Amino acid sequence: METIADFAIQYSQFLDPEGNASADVPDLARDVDELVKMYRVMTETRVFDTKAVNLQRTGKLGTYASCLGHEATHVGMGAAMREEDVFAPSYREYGAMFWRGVQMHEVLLYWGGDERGSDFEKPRHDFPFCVPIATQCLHAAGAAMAFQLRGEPRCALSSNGDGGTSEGAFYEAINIAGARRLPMVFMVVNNKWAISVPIELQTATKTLAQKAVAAGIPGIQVDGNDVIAVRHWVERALARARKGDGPTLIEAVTYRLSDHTTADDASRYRKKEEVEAARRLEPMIRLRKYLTALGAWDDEKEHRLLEEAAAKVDQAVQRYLNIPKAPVEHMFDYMYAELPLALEEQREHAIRYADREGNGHA
Amino acid sequence: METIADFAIQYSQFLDPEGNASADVPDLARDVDELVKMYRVMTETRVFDTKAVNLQRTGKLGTYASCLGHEATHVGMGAAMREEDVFAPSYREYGAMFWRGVQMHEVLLYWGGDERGSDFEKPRHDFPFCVPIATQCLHAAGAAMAFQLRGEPRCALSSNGDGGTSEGAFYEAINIAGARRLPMVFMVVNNKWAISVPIELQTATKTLAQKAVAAGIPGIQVDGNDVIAVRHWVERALARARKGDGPTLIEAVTYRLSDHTTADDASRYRKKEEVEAARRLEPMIRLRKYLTALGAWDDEKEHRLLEEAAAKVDQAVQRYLNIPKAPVEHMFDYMYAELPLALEEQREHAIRYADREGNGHA
Amino acid sequence: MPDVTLIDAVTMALAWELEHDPSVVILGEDVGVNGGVFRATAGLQARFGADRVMDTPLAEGMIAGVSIGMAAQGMRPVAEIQFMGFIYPTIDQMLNHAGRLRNRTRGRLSCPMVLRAPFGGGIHAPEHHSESTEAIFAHMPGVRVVIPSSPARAYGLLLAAIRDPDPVVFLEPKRIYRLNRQHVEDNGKALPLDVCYILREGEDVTLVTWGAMTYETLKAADRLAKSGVSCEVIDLATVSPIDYDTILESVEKTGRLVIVHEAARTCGVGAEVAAIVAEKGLYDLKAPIRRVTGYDVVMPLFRREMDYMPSVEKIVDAIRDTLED
Amino acid sequence: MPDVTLIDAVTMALAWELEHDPSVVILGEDVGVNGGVFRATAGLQARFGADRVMDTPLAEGMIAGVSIGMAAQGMRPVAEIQFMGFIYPTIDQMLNHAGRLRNRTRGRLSCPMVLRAPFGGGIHAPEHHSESTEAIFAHMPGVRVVIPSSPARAYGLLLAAIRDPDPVVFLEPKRIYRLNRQHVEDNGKALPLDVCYILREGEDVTLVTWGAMTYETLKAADRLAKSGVSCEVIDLATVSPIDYDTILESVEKTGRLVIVHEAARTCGVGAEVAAIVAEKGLYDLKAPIRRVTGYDVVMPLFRREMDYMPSVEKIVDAIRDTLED
Ligand SMILES: Cc1ncc(C[n+]2csc(CCOP(=O)(O)OP(=O)(O)O)c2C)c(N)n1
Ligand SMILES: Cc1ncc(C[n+]2csc(CCOP(=O)(O)OP(=O)(O)O)c2C)c(N)n1
Ligand SMILES: [Mg+2]
Ligand SMILES: [Mg+2]
Repeated sequence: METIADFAIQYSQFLDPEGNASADVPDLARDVDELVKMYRVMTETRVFDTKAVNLQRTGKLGTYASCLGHEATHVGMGAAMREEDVFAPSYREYGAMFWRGVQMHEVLLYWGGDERGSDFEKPRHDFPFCVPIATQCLHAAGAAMAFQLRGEPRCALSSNGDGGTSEGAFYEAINIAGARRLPMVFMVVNNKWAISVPIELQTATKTLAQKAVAAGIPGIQVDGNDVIAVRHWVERALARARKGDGPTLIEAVTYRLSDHTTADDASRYRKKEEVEAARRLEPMIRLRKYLTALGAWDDEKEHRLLEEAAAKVDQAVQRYLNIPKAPVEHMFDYMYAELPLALEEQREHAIRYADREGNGHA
Repeated sequence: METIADFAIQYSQFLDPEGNASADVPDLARDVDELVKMYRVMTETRVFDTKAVNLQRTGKLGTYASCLGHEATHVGMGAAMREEDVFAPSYREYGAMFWRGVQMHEVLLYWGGDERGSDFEKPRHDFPFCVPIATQCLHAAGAAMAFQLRGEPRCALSSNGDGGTSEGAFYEAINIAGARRLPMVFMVVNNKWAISVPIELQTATKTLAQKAVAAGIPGIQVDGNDVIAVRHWVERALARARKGDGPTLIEAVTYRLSDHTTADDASRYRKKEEVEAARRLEPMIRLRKYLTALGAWDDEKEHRLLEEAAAKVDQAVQRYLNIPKAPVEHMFDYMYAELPLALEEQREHAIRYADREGNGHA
Repeated sequence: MPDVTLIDAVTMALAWELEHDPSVVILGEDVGVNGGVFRATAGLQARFGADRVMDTPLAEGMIAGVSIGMAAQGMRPVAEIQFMGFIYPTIDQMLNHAGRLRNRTRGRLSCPMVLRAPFGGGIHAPEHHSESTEAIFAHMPGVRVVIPSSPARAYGLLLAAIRDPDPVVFLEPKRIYRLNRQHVEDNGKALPLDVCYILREGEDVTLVTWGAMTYETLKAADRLAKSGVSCEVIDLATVSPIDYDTILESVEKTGRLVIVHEAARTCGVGAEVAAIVAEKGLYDLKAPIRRVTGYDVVMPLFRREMDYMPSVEKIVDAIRDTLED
Repeated sequence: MPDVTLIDAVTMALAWELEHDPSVVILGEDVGVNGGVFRATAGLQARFGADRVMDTPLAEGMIAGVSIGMAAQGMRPVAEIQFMGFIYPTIDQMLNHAGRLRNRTRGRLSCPMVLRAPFGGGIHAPEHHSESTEAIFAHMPGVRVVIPSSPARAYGLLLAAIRDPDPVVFLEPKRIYRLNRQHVEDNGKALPLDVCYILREGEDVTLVTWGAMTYETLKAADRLAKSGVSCEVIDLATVSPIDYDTILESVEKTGRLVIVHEAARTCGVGAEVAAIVAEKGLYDLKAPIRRVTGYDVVMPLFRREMDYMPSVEKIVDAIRDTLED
C-alpha cells in the first residue's frame, strides 16, 4: 500500500494558565492597549453573565445560557473580525457580540422573550442568535458566498459547539466552504459538554479540528482560554480567507464552567472535581497575571474596571426592565414585507383579545 | 505549535489494468475458484446491465441506472460479506445484490415500476434499493447497532457514491459509527461523477477516504476496478468490525462508463476522451487477463460463460415480463400491519375505479 | 402507588416496556445520565444500562435514521427528540423511509419505532422551543401521530405506540407535563390507538381538540355549562389516522363544531377535521364550523406567546358565536 | 417568438431575472453544464457564467441553508431541488429560518429566496420521484407556496416569486412541463401572487385545484358541459397564503364545491380550502364538499401510479354526486 495523503493537526497556546507567555508569542502579546481592551470586554461579559443568571433566578429573565469560562474564546473571535465581516453565532457568544457592538439590553431582551432583542442597533448585518444547532454554519457559508460573488473583501465567521459538530449541517457547511474556497472561518467551541453529553460520546475523533480534513480545509486547535491564541489564529485565518485562500476550521478548547442554561443542573451529570480542575484553567486570571507582569495592570485598575462594568450592566438591566411589551400586532407585522390579506382577520382577532385584556401594548 | 494528531490515507491495488499482479497479493489472488466465481457474476451483471438498458430503450422497463464499469467494486463488496450480514445499497449495486441472492427479475420488477421487486426472496433482511442519497448509511448504522446490542456476530455494509459523501446523513452515519464502534463498513463508490457534477465540485478533499478522519475511523482508498483489492480490504474491514474493533470507510475508485441513468445524456457534460481513457481501466479485462495468465481461463470458457449468462438473463427477462400487475389494493395493504378504518373507504374507491377500467388486477 | 403526572406516566410506560420487551431501546440527546431535559427518562439508564438507554451524538436526522435501521432489524427503538422545534431534520427519514419501509418491501421489512417529542408553548421557553407542527407528520402516509392529554392516556397510548408494528410519532404536550396528577395503574395495559376519547358528553356543540388545549377547552365547556350550554369535548388523541366516526356521530347529535388547536391554522390538523365534517356531516351542521387556533405566524417569544394561543375566552366566544348562528 | 412550454417559460423567467437583477443567482444539483435534469436551466450557465449559475455539492439542506445566508446578505438566490422527494432535508432551514428571519429580527434581516422543485406523478419516474407534499410547506408561516399550471403563469409567477421580498417555494408540475405550448411574451411582466386564477367560469359547481390537476379538472368540466353542467374551475396558484375571497365568491354563486389535488388527502391543502368554506361559506353550500385526491398511501411505483391519482372519471363522478345531493 502507498500513502497518498497525510494530515497533521497542530495545537497552539501562547499564555499558560499561570499567565506565562511562550517564546513564540505574536505581536499582539505586546500590544498592551488591545490586551487591556479585550480584558475589559471579557470582564464586562462575565459581570453581565453573573447578573443575567441572577435575573433569571429572580424571575426577571427567561431561560438564559451562561458563557462562564468562554470569555477568551468569544472575545478573541469577536476582536479578530472586522466590522464589515458577518458573525453567525449560536446562543452564548456574548463576548463576541459585545465587541461587535451588540448591546447588553438587547441580549437581555432576547432572553427576556422579546424579538426586538435580535434587532441589533449594530451590527445590522450580523445573524441573530441561532438555537437550532449548527444551522447557522450554513448561513455563514451563504454570506461568504454573497461576498465572494460580489467581490467584497469581507468574511463570515460561524460559531458552534462540540455537540454541533455532530450535525449534518455542520459538515455540509465545511464541505461547501472547502469546495468553493469560501471566505470564512468555522469556530468550533469545544467546551467538552453538549448539555449532559460529554465529548467522548459525541465523536470518536481525537480532536474536533480534524473534522476539517473531511472538507479538505485547514483545521487547527487552540487553547480557548488563551485570548491571545484565539484572536491571533482567527485573525490569521480571516486574513487568509480575505486573500481568497479559503476557509479554516479553528477548534477552541475551553470549558463550560456553568450549567448548560439556567434550566439545567449540571451536578446531575458532571463531577465537582472536573469542574474544579477546569476552573483553574479559566481565561481571566491568566490574562490578568500576564498584564500585571507587563506592568499594565494592578488591583486598583481591576477595582475600577469592576465598578465600571457593574455600572454598565446595571444600566443595561434598567433599560431592559423599562422596555414595555411590544404591541401584540408585531407578531404579524414582521412576518412578511406586506401582510397578506389572508392574515388581516387573524391580526384583528389578536388585537381584539389583547386589548380586551388590557394587554394590547404594555 | 505542536502536532497533536496525524493521519495518513493509503491506497491499494493488486491487479493493474493489464492484469499484472503486484508482489504483495493476498491469498485470494491464488484462489482460482473464487476468482472465477467473481468473474462469472461480474460477467452476468454486465450482460444483465446491457439487457436492462435495451429493455428501457424499447419501452419494456422504466428509467434504469446502469452499473457499467462498477462490476469489480460491486461484486467485490458483495463477495466479502457473509450471508447473515446486512447490505444497505443505493440503487445500482446489482453485482453485490446478485452475489447475495437477489434475483435478476426482482431488479427488473423494481425498475419496471412494481414494489414486489424489493420483496427479495433472499436475502430477506437486506435493505431495498435506496434512492434518497446517503439515507441508507444511517439504516446500516442502525442495523449495526441492533447486532451490537444483541451481541450477534453480524455486520452491516452501506454503499453510496462520491456525491453521497456531501450529504449530512453520510457524515452523521460515519460519526455515530465511530462513536459507538459499530460493526459496519462504509463503501464509498467514487465513480468520479454525481450525474453531471464532477468530484472536484463535490468536495475539496484529495480523497474521499479521508472523510473517515472526521469520524475518527480508519479510511482507505482502493482501486475499485480491481476486484481482488476491493474484496480483500472489505473482508479485512468486516473481520475487524466483527471482532468489535469498529467501522471502516473504504473508498473504491472506479468510473461510471454509462450515462447516469437511461434518462441522462452524459455527452452533455463529459468528454469522450475522458470516458475512453476510463474504459481502458475497466475491471473485466484485467481479471480475465490475470485468470488467463494463471491458465484458469480461455476463449472457450469465455464463450460458454457469455452464452450461459445470456440465457440466464433472458430467462429473468421473460419471468419479469410475464408477471402481471399487482392488485390495485396492494397500495393500501402494505401501508400498515393492519389497515386503519379511516383508509377502508379509500381502498374501496381505488378498487372500484380500477375494476371499472378492467384494471383491478392484471 | 401515588398519583402521577403526565410525564411520570411517560417514564412508567418506558420502564414497563424496557422491563418486558428486550427489543425495546431508548435513544436520544441527554436521555441517559441526565434523564432527559424534562426528566422523561430519569433513572432509566441507571436501571437498564447504557446499552438500552443511549445518549446519542447531537443529530436528529441520525437519531431517526438509526432508529429505522434498528427497527428494520428487529428492535423497537423509542427515540426522543428534545423539542419539536428540532424534529425537522428527522422528516426526510420519517417520510421517505419510516412510513414506507413496509409498503416498499411489500411487508418484508417493517419499522416499529416511536419518535417521542415534547411540543407546544406556554412554558416561557426560549426561541424554537414552543412549536406545534403535528400536521406535518399527520400528512405522512404510514406514520401514526399520537398525542396524549392526561397521565392515564400518556401511559396507555405510549405503551400502544411502542407495541404498534408501525412507526408512531408520539407528541407530548409539555405544558401539562406536571399540571395535575392522576392515579395510573402500572399494569402494562395499553389503550387503543386510532380512536378519539370523549372527555365530556354534551348536546349543544362538539368541541374537538388534543394535547394541552384539552384543558382550555374543558375550562370553556365548564364556563358555558354555567350558562346552560352543554358541550361535548372530544380528544382526538390519534391525530392521524383520524377516528372520524366518533366526530361525525357527535356532530350528528350537536349540529355544531368548534375545533381548537395550538398549531398555526393554515393546513393544521383542524382543517382536516373540518373538511371531513363538511364532506360527511354537512347536513348535520346547524352552523358554520369554527376553528380556534394559533395564528399563521411564528410562535412569538414568551412575552407574547399567550396572545398567540387559543385562550378560554377565545374558545368561549367562538362557541357562543356558533350557537348564535 | 414561438409558443413555449411550461418549462421553457421557467427558463425564460430565470434568464430574464439573471439578465436584469445582478443579485439573482441560481444554485442546485446539475443546474450548470447539464442545465438541470429537466433542462429548466439549460444554457443559463453558458450565458451567465458559473458564478451566477452554480452546480452545488449533493446536499439539499446545504442548498437551502446557504440560500438563506445569501438572501440575508442581499442576494436573491433561486435554488433548485431536483425532485420534491428530495426536498425534505430543506424543511429545517425553511421552517426554522427562511420563514422566520424577518420576524425574528424585526425586519433587520429578510430572506428573499426561491426554492424551486418539480413535483407530482404521472411520468413513470422511479421511486421517490413523484411526490406532492406542498401541504408541508403551506403549513409554514412566512413561507409562500406557489404552483403554476400554464406556461404564462409559470413565467409571470416565477418572476413574481423571485422579486418577492420573502421566501417562496415554487413547485413545478413536471407532468405538464411539456404538455402543451402557449404564446408567452418575454417582457419581464410578473403576475400577482396571493390570488387564485379562474380558469373557467361556471354556475353549477366550483372546482378548486392546482398544478397538473388543472388539466384533469378542466377535462372533467368539458365532459360535464356536454350534459349541461356548468363548472367554475379555480386554480389556487398561490397555495399559501390562500386567496379565499375568490373561492368564497364562487361558492356563493354555485353552492357546490369539489376540490381536486394529487397529494395524499389527510391534511392536504384541500382540507384547508374545505375548512375555510365550512367556516365562511357554509350557508352557501347546497351539498357536501367533496375532495378528489391522492389516497393516504405512498405514491405507488409507476405500474400503479395512475390508480393513485385523481382521474377525469373520479372527478366527474364526484361532481355528479355533488349535484345529486
Ligand atoms: C438541532 C437542535 N437539537 C437539539 C437542541 C437542544 N440543545 C440546545 S443546546 C444543546 C447542546 C449543544 O451543545 P454544544 O454544541 O456543545 O454547544 P454548547 O451548548 O456546549 O455551547 C442541545 C442538545 C437544539 N437547540 N438544536
Ligand atoms: C437526496 C437526493 N438528492 C438528489 C437525488 C437525485 N440524484 C439521484 S442520483 C444523484 C447523483 C448521485 O451521485 P453519486 O452519489 O456519486 O452516486 P452515483 O449515481 O454516481 O452512483 C442525484 C443528485 C437523490 N436521489 N437524492
Ligand atoms: Mg459544548
Ligand atoms: Mg458518483
